[in-house]
Amino acid sequence: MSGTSAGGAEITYRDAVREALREVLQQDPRTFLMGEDVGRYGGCYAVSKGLLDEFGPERIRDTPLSEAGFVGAGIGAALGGMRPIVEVMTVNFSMLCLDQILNTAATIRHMSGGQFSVPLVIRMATGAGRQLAAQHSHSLENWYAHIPGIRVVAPATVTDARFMLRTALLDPDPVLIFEHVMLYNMTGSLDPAADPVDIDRAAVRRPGRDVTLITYGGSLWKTLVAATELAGQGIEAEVIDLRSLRPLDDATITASVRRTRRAVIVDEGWRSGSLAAEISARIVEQCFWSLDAPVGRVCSAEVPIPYPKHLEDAALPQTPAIVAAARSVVGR
Amino acid sequence: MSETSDPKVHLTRSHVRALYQEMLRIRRFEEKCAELYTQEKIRGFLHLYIGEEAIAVGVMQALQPLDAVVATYREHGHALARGIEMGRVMAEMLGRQDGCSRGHGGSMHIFDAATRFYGGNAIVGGGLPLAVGLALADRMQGRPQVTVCFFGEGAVAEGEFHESMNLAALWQLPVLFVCENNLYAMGTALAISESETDIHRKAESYRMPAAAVDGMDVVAVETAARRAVEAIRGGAGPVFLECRTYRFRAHSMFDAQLYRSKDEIEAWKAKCPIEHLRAWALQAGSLHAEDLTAVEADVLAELDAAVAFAEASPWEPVERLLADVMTPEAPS
Amino acid sequence: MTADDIRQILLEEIGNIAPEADLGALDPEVDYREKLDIDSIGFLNLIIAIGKRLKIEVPEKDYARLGTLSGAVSYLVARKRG
Amino acid sequence: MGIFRMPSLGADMEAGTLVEWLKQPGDRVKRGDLIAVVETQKGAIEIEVFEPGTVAELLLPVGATVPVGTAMASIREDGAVAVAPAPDAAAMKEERPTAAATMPAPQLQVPPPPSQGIKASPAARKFAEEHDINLASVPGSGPDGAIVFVDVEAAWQRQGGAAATTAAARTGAKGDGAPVDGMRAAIAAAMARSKREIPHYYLGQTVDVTIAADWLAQRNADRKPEERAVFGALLLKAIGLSLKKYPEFNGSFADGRFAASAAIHLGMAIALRGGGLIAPAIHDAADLPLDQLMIRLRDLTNRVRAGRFRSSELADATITLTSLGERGVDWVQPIIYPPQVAIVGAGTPTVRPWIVDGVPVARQLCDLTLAADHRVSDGHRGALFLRAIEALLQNPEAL
Repeated sequence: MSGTSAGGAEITYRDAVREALREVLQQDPRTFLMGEDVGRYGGCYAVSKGLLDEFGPERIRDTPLSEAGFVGAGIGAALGGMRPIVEVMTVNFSMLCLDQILNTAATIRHMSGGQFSVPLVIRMATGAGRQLAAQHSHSLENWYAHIPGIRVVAPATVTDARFMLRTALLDPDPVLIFEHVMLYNMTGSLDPAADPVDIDRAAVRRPGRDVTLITYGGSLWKTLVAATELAGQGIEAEVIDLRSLRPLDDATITASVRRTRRAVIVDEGWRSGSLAAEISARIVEQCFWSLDAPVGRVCSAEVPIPYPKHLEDAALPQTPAIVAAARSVVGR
Repeated sequence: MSETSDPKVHLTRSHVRALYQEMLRIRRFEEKCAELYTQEKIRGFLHLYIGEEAIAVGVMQALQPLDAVVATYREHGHALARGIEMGRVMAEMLGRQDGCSRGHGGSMHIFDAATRFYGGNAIVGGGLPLAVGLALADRMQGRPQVTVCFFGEGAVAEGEFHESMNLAALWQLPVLFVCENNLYAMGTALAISESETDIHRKAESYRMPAAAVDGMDVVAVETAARRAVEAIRGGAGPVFLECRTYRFRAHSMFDAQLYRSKDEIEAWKAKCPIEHLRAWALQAGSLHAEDLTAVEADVLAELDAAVAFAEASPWEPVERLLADVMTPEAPS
Repeated sequence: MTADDIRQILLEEIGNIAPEADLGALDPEVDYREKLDIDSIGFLNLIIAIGKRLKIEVPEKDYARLGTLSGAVSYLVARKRG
Repeated sequence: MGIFRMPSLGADMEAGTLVEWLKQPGDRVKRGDLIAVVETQKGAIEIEVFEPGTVAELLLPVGATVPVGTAMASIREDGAVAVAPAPDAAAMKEERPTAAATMPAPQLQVPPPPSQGIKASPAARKFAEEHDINLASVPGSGPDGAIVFVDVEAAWQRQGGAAATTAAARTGAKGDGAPVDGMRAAIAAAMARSKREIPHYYLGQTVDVTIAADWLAQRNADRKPEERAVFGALLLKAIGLSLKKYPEFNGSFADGRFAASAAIHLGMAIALRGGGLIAPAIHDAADLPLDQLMIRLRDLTNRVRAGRFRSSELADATITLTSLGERGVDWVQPIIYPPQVAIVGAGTPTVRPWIVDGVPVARQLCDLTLAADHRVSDGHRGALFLRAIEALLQNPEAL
C-alpha cells in the first residue's frame, strides 16, 4: 500500500503522526499527550515511541486504564487553558468515556451559553484488519459524527496524518481524530501541495466522470484499487476522501455526484445507521434530481468483527464488492 | 485531617452576618423557585438544595476569585454562594437570555466564566474528571489555584468517581472534593446502595486526606474547607470532605417521597443550618434581632429584584438556536 | 331506472372515453362516434362500461342501434325493461 | 383575594386528584404551609401554599381530578373581602415563544411531475422535464433498463427522434398548447428523418375481409363485451405470423446495416385524443393467442390514452401497423418509423363491389398497403409479404 503520489519525503503513517505530535509539542507548551501506555510503552501502535525521552513524563503522560477519568481530565485541562491531546487506544474502548465526550465535551459550550470552549484533541485507533476480533476492531466513528459540538476527522494519507493534528489543536472545539489501524504501516510521500491547515474539506483523490465513490480512512485505499479496476472496465470512478466526518463537506460531495450522477459510499461501519446512510440521505436530499441510479453502499457485514482472517475479510468492505457496487449503479 | 490546628475562621459580626445572609439568600431563592415551578414558569427538573445551604456557603468562604468550582445539577446554592448575580441565576431558571448560560441550560446547567463556575453537570459523577483536568491545567501552568468539586454521595457509586479519585491522588492535583452526603441518591438510601457508608473512607483508600464534617454547621464546613484549601494550595495534593447533610425537600419537585419517613425529615429539619446559625448567633450576641430583620429584608429585596429582572429578560431568539454549538470563528 | 338516469350514465361513460368532449352540446341525433372520434377500441370500452353500470350486455349485432345518443338511450331503456 | 391552583410539580404532570384538605375555611395560612394532599402518578404529594392569608373557600371536593392550573381554594388577604374566582386553568399560563413561528421551513427541491410507470432516473426525469422530452419515447440503458441521463440527453440531441408524449399533450390539451407543439415537433423530426434517410417503396393490395369479418362477428356474438375482438387484432396476428416468413421486414436499420429482430414486437399506431400519434409495441405479438393479443391491444390503447405506458413499449417495436379504423378512408401510404424498416397500413374496411367467379358481389374490402425500406428489401418480397397477410385473413380460424 502506498500513501500519496510522489513529491515529498517517504514516510510511514505512524511516523507522520509522531512527527505531527513532536511538532505541536515543540511549538506549543500548552500541549501534552495523555493516554494509556503512551509513554514508557511507546504507544499501543508505537506512535509515541521516543516522545517520553524528548518531552518528559508531564507532557507524555501515562494514565491508568481510566478512559472516563483521563478523557474527562483532558476536557477539564482544556477548559483550564491547556491543549491536551488524549489518546484512546481503540474506538471500542472509547465507549468507556463516551459519557465525557458526549455529555461534557460536546455540550459545555452550548449549555454554558457560549462561555466555555473545549480545545481538546482526542486520537483513537479505529477499524479492523489486524485479526483483533470483536472488541478491538470496530469503526464507530459515525457514532461520534452524530454528535453536534465536536469535530470528527479521519486522516487517510500520510500527509493528512502529518498535518491534521496541528489544525485540530488550533480549533477551539473538541476534535476527534480517527486513525485506521491498517494505515500505521503504510508508507507514502508527503504531498507538498497539501494545505496543511485544512481539515474541513473532502479531497478528490481520483477524478472520474462515471460514478463517485465516497469513502474515508482505511477504506480509501481499497476504493482507489477498485477505481483502477473499474477503469480497466471502461468505468471512470471519482474517489472522494471525506477527511472530515463531522462536519461533512456537502459541497464537494454534491458537486461530484451532480456531475457523475451516481454514487457509492464505502464505509467500514455497519450499514444500519451508518455514516454511509447519512451521506446517502444527503445525496438524495441535495442531488435527487441529478441521480441516474440509487445510491449504493458498501459497508461492513452486521456482525462483531470475527477473529479468523477469512471471516474478518468477509465482514469488511473489499475491493470486489466496491467494484460490483459501482458497476451496478452504472448499469454495466 | 487533624482537629488540633487553628481554624482560620474569624467569626466577626460581619462574617457571621454574611454567612447567615448567604444561606438565607439560597433558601429564599429556592422557595421562590418552587413557587415559580408550580406556576410553570420554571420547567424541566428542579432540584432544591434547601437544608444543605451550609455546605456551599461554608466552602465558598475558603476560595479565592481564581479558584474553580465544579458542581452538580443541584447547584443553585453553589452558584449564588460563589457570587453569580441572583438575577442572572433566576433568569437562567426561567430560560431567559440574561441567564448566566443565556437560558440554554436551565436549572441544571448554570455556568459562569467570570467566577470560573464550571456547571451545572447533570450526569452524576460526570463533573469529577472535569475537576481533575482543571486542576491538572493549573498545576501544569504553575498556577496556585484550587478546584473545588461538589458531588452527592450517589456519585461515589460511579466509576468516574473512582477514576477521578485515583487520578487526582496519583498526580497529586489541587482538588478539593466535597461530597454532599444527603443520604439519598434520588430515592435510594445510602445503606442500600453502598457497602461502605462512611464515604470519606473511600477517599482514604486512594491515600487522600479525608474527613467527615457536619454539613448542617456552616462554621464547621468553613473551618474544614479553609484548612483543606490551604493544604491543597500548599501542594499537599487533593483533599476530600464528606459533608453530612440532608435535603429537606423532595429530590425534585415531582417526588412523593415514598422512600423516607416524615419523622426522619422532621428530625433533620430540626437541624436546619440557618436556624442553627441564627440561634447560635443570637445567643452569642454576634447578631441581634434587628440584624436578622434587616438581613431578611435585604434578601427579599434582592429576590424581588432578581425575579423582576428575570421576568423582564427577553427570550433567546430562535435564530440563535445553533449559535453556541461550535465556536463561530474556527481557524482556517 | 328512468331514461334520464340511463342517459346520464351513458354520457358519463362517453365522457370517460372522450374526456375533452363538450357533452352538453352533443346533438342526440348525430353519430357520436363520428363526432367524438371514438374508434373500435373506444367503443368496445363503452360497451363494456355500460355492461358493468347497467347490467346490460349489448351484443355486437346491436352496435348499430347505439349509433346516436337518443338511439342508444331508447335501446338501453328497452333492454332494461325487457 | 388569592386563588390557590392545582400546582404543576413536573413537566409530565397534567392533572392531580385532591386526596385531602389540610386546611379549612377560616384557617390562617402562611407561605410554605401545606394546604392539601394531591395524588399524582408518582404518589401522594403534600402541596404548599405560597400566599399568606386566610382560607376563604375550598373550591374543590375531595376526590376531584383536575388539570394543573385549576382553582382549588380562595385565600383572602387579611382584611380583604371574598370574591368568587374564575376557575380557569389557562389564566396562569404565560405566553412563550414558539419555535414554529420563527423557524424556517426545511428547503426541499420541488419535484417535476412524475411520468408514471416509467423507470427513469431522477436526473433523466429532470432533464426530460426541462427539455420537454417524452420519457416514454426514450430507450433506457441504465440499471435494469432504466432511462438515465445520457439516454434523455441523446434523445434531446436527436430532436426527440421518437414519437411524443401523451402525458404532456394531455396536460397541455387546453390552454397553452405548448406540449402538443412539442409532440408535433417530435413527430416532425421522426418523419422528416424517415423521409430523408429511408428510400421507401410502396405496395398495395385490396383484400377481401368478408370471411374474416363474418368469422369475427360470429365469434363475438356469444361473448361478453370484454372478451370480444376487433378487426385490428386479426390484422396484427396475420402480420405477425407473416413476418416469420419474411424477416427482412422485421427489425431495424442503423449504422448502415439492417439488423433483423428475432422477436416480433408489433407497433400499433394509436391516435391520441386531442391530436398526435404514438406507436407502442405489443411484444411477441405473433405468438400470442388472439384473445391474449386482443387483451394486450385494448390494454395498450387504454394506457396510451391515459398516458401510462412503458418506454420499452415504444422503443421496442420492430414493425408498425397503422390502421385507419372504421370511419377512416380507403387507403394510406404510410411512412416508416425509424429505425424500423417497414410499416403496414390498413384502410377502413368497406362494402364494395367485388368480382367473385366472374360475378360482381358485395364484399367487405380492406386496402392493405406496405411501405418498406429499399435498402433492406425489394418490392417482390414486399408483395409476397402482403399476399401472405391476405392469405391468413382468408383463414381466420387459424389465427
